[in-house]
Amino acid sequence: MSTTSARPQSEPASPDGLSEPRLLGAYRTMALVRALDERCLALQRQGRIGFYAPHAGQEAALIGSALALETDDWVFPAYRELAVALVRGVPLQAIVDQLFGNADDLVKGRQMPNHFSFRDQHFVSASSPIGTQIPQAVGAAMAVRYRQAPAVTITYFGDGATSSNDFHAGMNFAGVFRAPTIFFCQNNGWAISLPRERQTRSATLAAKAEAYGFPGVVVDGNDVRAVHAAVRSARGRAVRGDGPTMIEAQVYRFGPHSTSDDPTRYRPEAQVAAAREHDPVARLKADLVAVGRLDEPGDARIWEESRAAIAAAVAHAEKAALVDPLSLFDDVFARRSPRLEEERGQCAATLGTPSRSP
Amino acid sequence: MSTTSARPQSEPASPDGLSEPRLLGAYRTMALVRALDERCLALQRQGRIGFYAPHAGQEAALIGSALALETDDWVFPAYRELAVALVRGVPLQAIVDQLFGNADDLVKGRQMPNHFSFRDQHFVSASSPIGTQIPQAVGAAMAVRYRQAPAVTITYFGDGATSSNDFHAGMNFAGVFRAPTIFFCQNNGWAISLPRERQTRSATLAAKAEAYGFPGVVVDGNDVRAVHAAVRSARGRAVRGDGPTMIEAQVYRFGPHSTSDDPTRYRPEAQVAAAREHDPVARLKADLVAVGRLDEPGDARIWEESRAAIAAAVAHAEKAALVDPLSLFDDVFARRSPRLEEERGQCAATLGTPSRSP
Amino acid sequence: MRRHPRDPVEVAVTELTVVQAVNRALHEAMRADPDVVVLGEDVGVNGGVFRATDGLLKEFGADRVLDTPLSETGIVGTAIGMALYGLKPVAEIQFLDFIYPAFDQIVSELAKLRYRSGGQFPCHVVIRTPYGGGIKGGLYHSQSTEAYFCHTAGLKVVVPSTPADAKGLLLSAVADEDPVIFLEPKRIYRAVSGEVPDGDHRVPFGQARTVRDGTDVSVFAYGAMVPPSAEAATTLAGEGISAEVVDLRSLVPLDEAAVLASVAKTGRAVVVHEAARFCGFGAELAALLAEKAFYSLKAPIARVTGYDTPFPYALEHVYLPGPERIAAAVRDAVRAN
Amino acid sequence: MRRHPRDPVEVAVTELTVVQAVNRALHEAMRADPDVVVLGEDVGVNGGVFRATDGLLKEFGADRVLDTPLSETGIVGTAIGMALYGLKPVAEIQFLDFIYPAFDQIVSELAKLRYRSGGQFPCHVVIRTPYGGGIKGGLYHSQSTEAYFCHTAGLKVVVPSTPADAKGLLLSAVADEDPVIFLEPKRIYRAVSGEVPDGDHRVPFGQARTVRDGTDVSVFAYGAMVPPSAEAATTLAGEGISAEVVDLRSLVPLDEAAVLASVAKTGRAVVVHEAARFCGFGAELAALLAEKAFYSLKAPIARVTGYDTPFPYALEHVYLPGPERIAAAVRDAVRAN
Ligand SMILES: Cc1ncc(C[n+]2csc(CCOP(=O)(O)OP(=O)(O)O)c2C)c(N)n1
Ligand SMILES: Cc1ncc(C[n+]2csc(CCOP(=O)(O)OP(=O)(O)O)c2C)c(N)n1
Ligand SMILES: [Mg+2]
Ligand SMILES: [Mg+2]
Repeated sequence: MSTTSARPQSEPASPDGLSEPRLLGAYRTMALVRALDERCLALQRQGRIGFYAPHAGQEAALIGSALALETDDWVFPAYRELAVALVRGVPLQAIVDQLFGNADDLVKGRQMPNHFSFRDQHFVSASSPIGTQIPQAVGAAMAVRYRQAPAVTITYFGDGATSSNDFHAGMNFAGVFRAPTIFFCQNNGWAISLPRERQTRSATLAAKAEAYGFPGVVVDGNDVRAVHAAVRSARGRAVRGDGPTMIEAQVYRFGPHSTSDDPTRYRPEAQVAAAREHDPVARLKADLVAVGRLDEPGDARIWEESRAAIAAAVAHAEKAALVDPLSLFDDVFARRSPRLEEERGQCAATLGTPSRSP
Repeated sequence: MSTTSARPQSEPASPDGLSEPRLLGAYRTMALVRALDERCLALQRQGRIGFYAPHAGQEAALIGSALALETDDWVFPAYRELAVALVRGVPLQAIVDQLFGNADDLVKGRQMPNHFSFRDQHFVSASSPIGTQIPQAVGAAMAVRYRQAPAVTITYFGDGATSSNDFHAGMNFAGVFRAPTIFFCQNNGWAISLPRERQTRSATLAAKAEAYGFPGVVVDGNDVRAVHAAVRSARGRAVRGDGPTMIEAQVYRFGPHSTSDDPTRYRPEAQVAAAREHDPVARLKADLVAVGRLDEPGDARIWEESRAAIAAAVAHAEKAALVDPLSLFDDVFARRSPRLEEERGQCAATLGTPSRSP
Repeated sequence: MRRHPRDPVEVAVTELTVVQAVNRALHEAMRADPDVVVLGEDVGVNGGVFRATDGLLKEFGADRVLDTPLSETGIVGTAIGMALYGLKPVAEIQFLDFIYPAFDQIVSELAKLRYRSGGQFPCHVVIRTPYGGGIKGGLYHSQSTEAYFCHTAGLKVVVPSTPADAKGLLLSAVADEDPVIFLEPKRIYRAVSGEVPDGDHRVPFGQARTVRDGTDVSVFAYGAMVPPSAEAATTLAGEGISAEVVDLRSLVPLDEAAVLASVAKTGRAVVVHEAARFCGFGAELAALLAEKAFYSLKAPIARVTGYDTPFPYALEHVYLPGPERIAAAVRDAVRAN
Repeated sequence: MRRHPRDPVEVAVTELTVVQAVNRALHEAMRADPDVVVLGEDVGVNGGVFRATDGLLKEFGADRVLDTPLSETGIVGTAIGMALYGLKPVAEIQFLDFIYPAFDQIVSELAKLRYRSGGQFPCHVVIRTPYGGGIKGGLYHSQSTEAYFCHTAGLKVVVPSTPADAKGLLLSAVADEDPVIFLEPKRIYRAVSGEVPDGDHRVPFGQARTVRDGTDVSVFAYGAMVPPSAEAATTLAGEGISAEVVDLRSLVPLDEAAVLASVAKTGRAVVVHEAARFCGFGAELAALLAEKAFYSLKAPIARVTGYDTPFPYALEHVYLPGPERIAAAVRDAVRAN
């Protein structure tokens, strides 16, 4: 695996404010994931990866929140949080390998692109069913407290997910058990074609936290500092034993829901154009330029480096071996059952491959 | 079936206030269902019925709400709402037959006691899984509106049910589609052994309605007039097209969760004693006595008549035939499939009964 | 429009794909009966993620074509309420893989309402949902869990494999009095097209379709497994093996008579499905034959199925039964003695 | 305390009912490992509606014995999170009939986490739940839907039928590395009692138990169907029919070797379960035999099961297989030729 990591090792993981040097680091990561997003959409169009769920527009929310976490915290993501994984130290190569589902993919080519799983960085396996990660994050937080670890769990989900059974159960259990969990909702105003106003009549999504007896806050998801501060404060509450917080980060995703989606069927182009005016990457760049931390040549270098790193990772991923067909039968259980052993043999025969039991 | 009905035919179904004569009618029904409750607990102890879920303490909430409904409204009950069925004109005999699961039971002995179903009175089939009736009531309300009927649906559930998936889904859909539904929550402070404070940290249960964008109100569930007024007003809102309302009726159930339950394991006896001070039946009696609508001899007569009606219904139910064994195979589908026809034949052979296809 | 070859009377036909046939059936059902309403995620403005409901919102309006919040519990729960009140809701679940939040409403409520109410509250909801693999959808856009529903008394379960059956079975589903789980093989949504009779073309439930006659062995399949089974049969014909291919079409009620008649003739059976083998639908078919066709059977009953693993992504082609695996099982069955 | 007759070394035993054995196992598992926690509705103060968790709260405190809100989604969802973090949660679902709100968490998450994460996130949760009929619980306190779980790759499914197995299988379940659905036959919670080895008595998964040896026919059963199957065998012995009764104990993994060995000997098989017949577990057993024991089989495979209707209330005794129905099927199997 390559060693491209978004967070320079020298920086402290998450002080209480985002200093200017850390902001520059955040910007680098934002550029990297924006460039990656663009590249992945192209890769999918070219048929080189099978699917992709873009996040462009959500970088400040993703990276601001991730920077507020500590190493021992656990992340329960949805399918749009590769930027969070990067901030937590997952190598770019590991992310790209997952998108290709090759033999180096840590999930062994078992899931569609974007369904990451990074044990070492406490980035829990993502699944497609909406909302399922939410009560899981709460359970893990209850375990954190049982173990008396000074840590929290955070779960990422969208506006659509607030309608799920799992949101209700997770929020309620968190309230009742005062679990050290942060509910981080990225409200991009849409769940595929359903606008937020028709997802729920709640005034804000954050207001839903009231129904579970803990605070909900709304934050400008285009403002990396505001997001960081909100998560940092929620994290403080949680580790102090004051229980969960819900954060609604108001964002706008410029791209389609996924590469299977055609948003022109339901979303006014003008809305996208208006949102681009508040592009969180451009905004942070302007701030950094204003305080003299960044100039145009420096910026150009960042983008160039990002693209080069991505190109290298993609090239490497495409050269990697294919997944071993007989790995199909691994990890169903800790050990293969006799039935699976038999099916594996049948499969090997079908493939004309000898069935070598490792 | 006997003709004991709780609501005299001459009275209008639901004027906007509960006049004194109607209050006396409400009191009669309260006495009837209180007496029935006591009788059923005894019948269960004697092994004459298999199970019973008592409601004593909740009469004002049950009857006050039911009196606020119109004939065309639809009721989606839980398992503690026989009083509502009575108010809607279901004969006492039909209720008692269900408790016995005899051949006259409208649900053909297929469900445990308390799981009623009365099509003619728009009292929808009750089931055991908590909360499932809630989105169903919302769907029916959407259908009511689609048909432009001047009616509403009401759904009954407990404090525990607010934690269910179905509560969340039903409330949210009702908010989004502005369904003419009344969410009538009887908060008795307990879900079997779990106290309300540990069911959810929400300040009140009614406050949860906010999260779905419509009003929630708390009402004293021991005050039949207050309950009636709250439901009446929610009904008005709903038929005017202003959408759903959640009502939290604060009640206290004196008895166990069911005849399978031993509340002394978890519930302080003092709490029950204190609650009995606010007995809604005694309270209404006192009110009626105070205004001269009722005196002790009149009251004694009401109880006597209630007990006599119940005794007659029980005697009749016990004399009824047993359910036909081969009815097991009916109503799985509109018509028996070949497979069911075959199994029915096998069953008949097992029983030594000829398989007569009706 | 042409005359449908199988139809004795003159019926106009149109060439459609499977998903177009579904769309056509929905249009016709809604035109014919104002009680038919459609609800689900993205079924309105977006026309469904597979475009199965395209055009419905425009023609029938937002009162009858409801874009719902993201809650399968809510979709099925409200559909049940509508049905109880007298409407005929057709609910879409975006992928079968996402039906589980509605599982309680389906197995505890929908399936049991008629029974538990003593027949007072029939509850006729059609749940349409794309199912099965073959689109590189990985674990959660590929599964075939029809066995869960088939095991649940009170549900009918049907699966078309041709455009004509997609329309005909869906129109029957909407007209039925019982709850119907209507599984649409998404892999052949667009891959298979064919002539579909215009108008009120209904295919009754409980009638299997013989795709190809044969005498040596019976191959039972449904949904997207029918084309590879037919392909295998063609290959085998070249080897002198006469395989009968039967498309079950309706799993509940099952056309036992057709199944038994075929095996009475051939004496050998191969069951094909995408779902995992253990306790899959094929087990029921094998059990049926082991009970009722025991004396006709000349060889062990073979199952060609998905493996007992979750559905994979990169290895989808390894997981899914294809013509080669089917043909191999048929050869074994024919050789067995 | 006495010496357990089956055990070669001296092991103290205690006479317990099935539910007491469950309770004992939970106590011992929690004493042995601080990572074991118990959660569910009414499991704490109330000690469980069947008293299976009685005494746990007192001994282990509210940090390890959690009374949860009324949400099976929440119970299983949080249990999964605890397990991912490293605890060993034992979740109680009050009745199997109420597990469906958690179905998505079970089949989409619990069963698939190890697989979909490439082995990075094993997820060891034990879900205990009383199941089955015989207590006059009607539609919703009686069902046996083990087939749903058996069909779901990634779940282990076990069912004790004796107090010793209840303890032994439950201790194995807690020690296992995979998710386990632990089905407790509530009908025999108190009706059956027997000697249970003290201490860390474990019954391995995947090993059937021969309840009674026989040569003419194999009867396969599990859970509360074992006692009536044994009773039928006793009756049949009096008629000169030697029925072997096999208690499967673990449905996934299944002890295929024991099943096949028994039928290799007897040539005839009767499968017994309470669940509905269509696509029930018996179908898998029949399919297995029709594939792998075909040449030993001398008679059609019979299934004695619940009928394909919802579970009834007044007619429970008609629905549930009893010794008479089992004996009748065995007689038919033996007579068949
Ligand atoms: C249970 C379930 N139902 C439906 C889907 C199909 N689906 C995938 S993403 C999506 C919308 C999600 O919206 P939101 O939660 O706002 O997240 P976003 O994609 O906007 O980030 C839907 C309906 C699913 N994955 N899971
Ligand atoms: C889905 C589901 N889970 C668990 C149960 C078991 N159960 C039956 S009643 C009950 C408590 C219900 O409490 P509440 O909603 O407050 O109603 P109450 O009985 O107090 O009227 C529980 C847990 C059930 N019936 N359904
Ligand atoms: Mg969104
Ligand atoms: Mg309550």
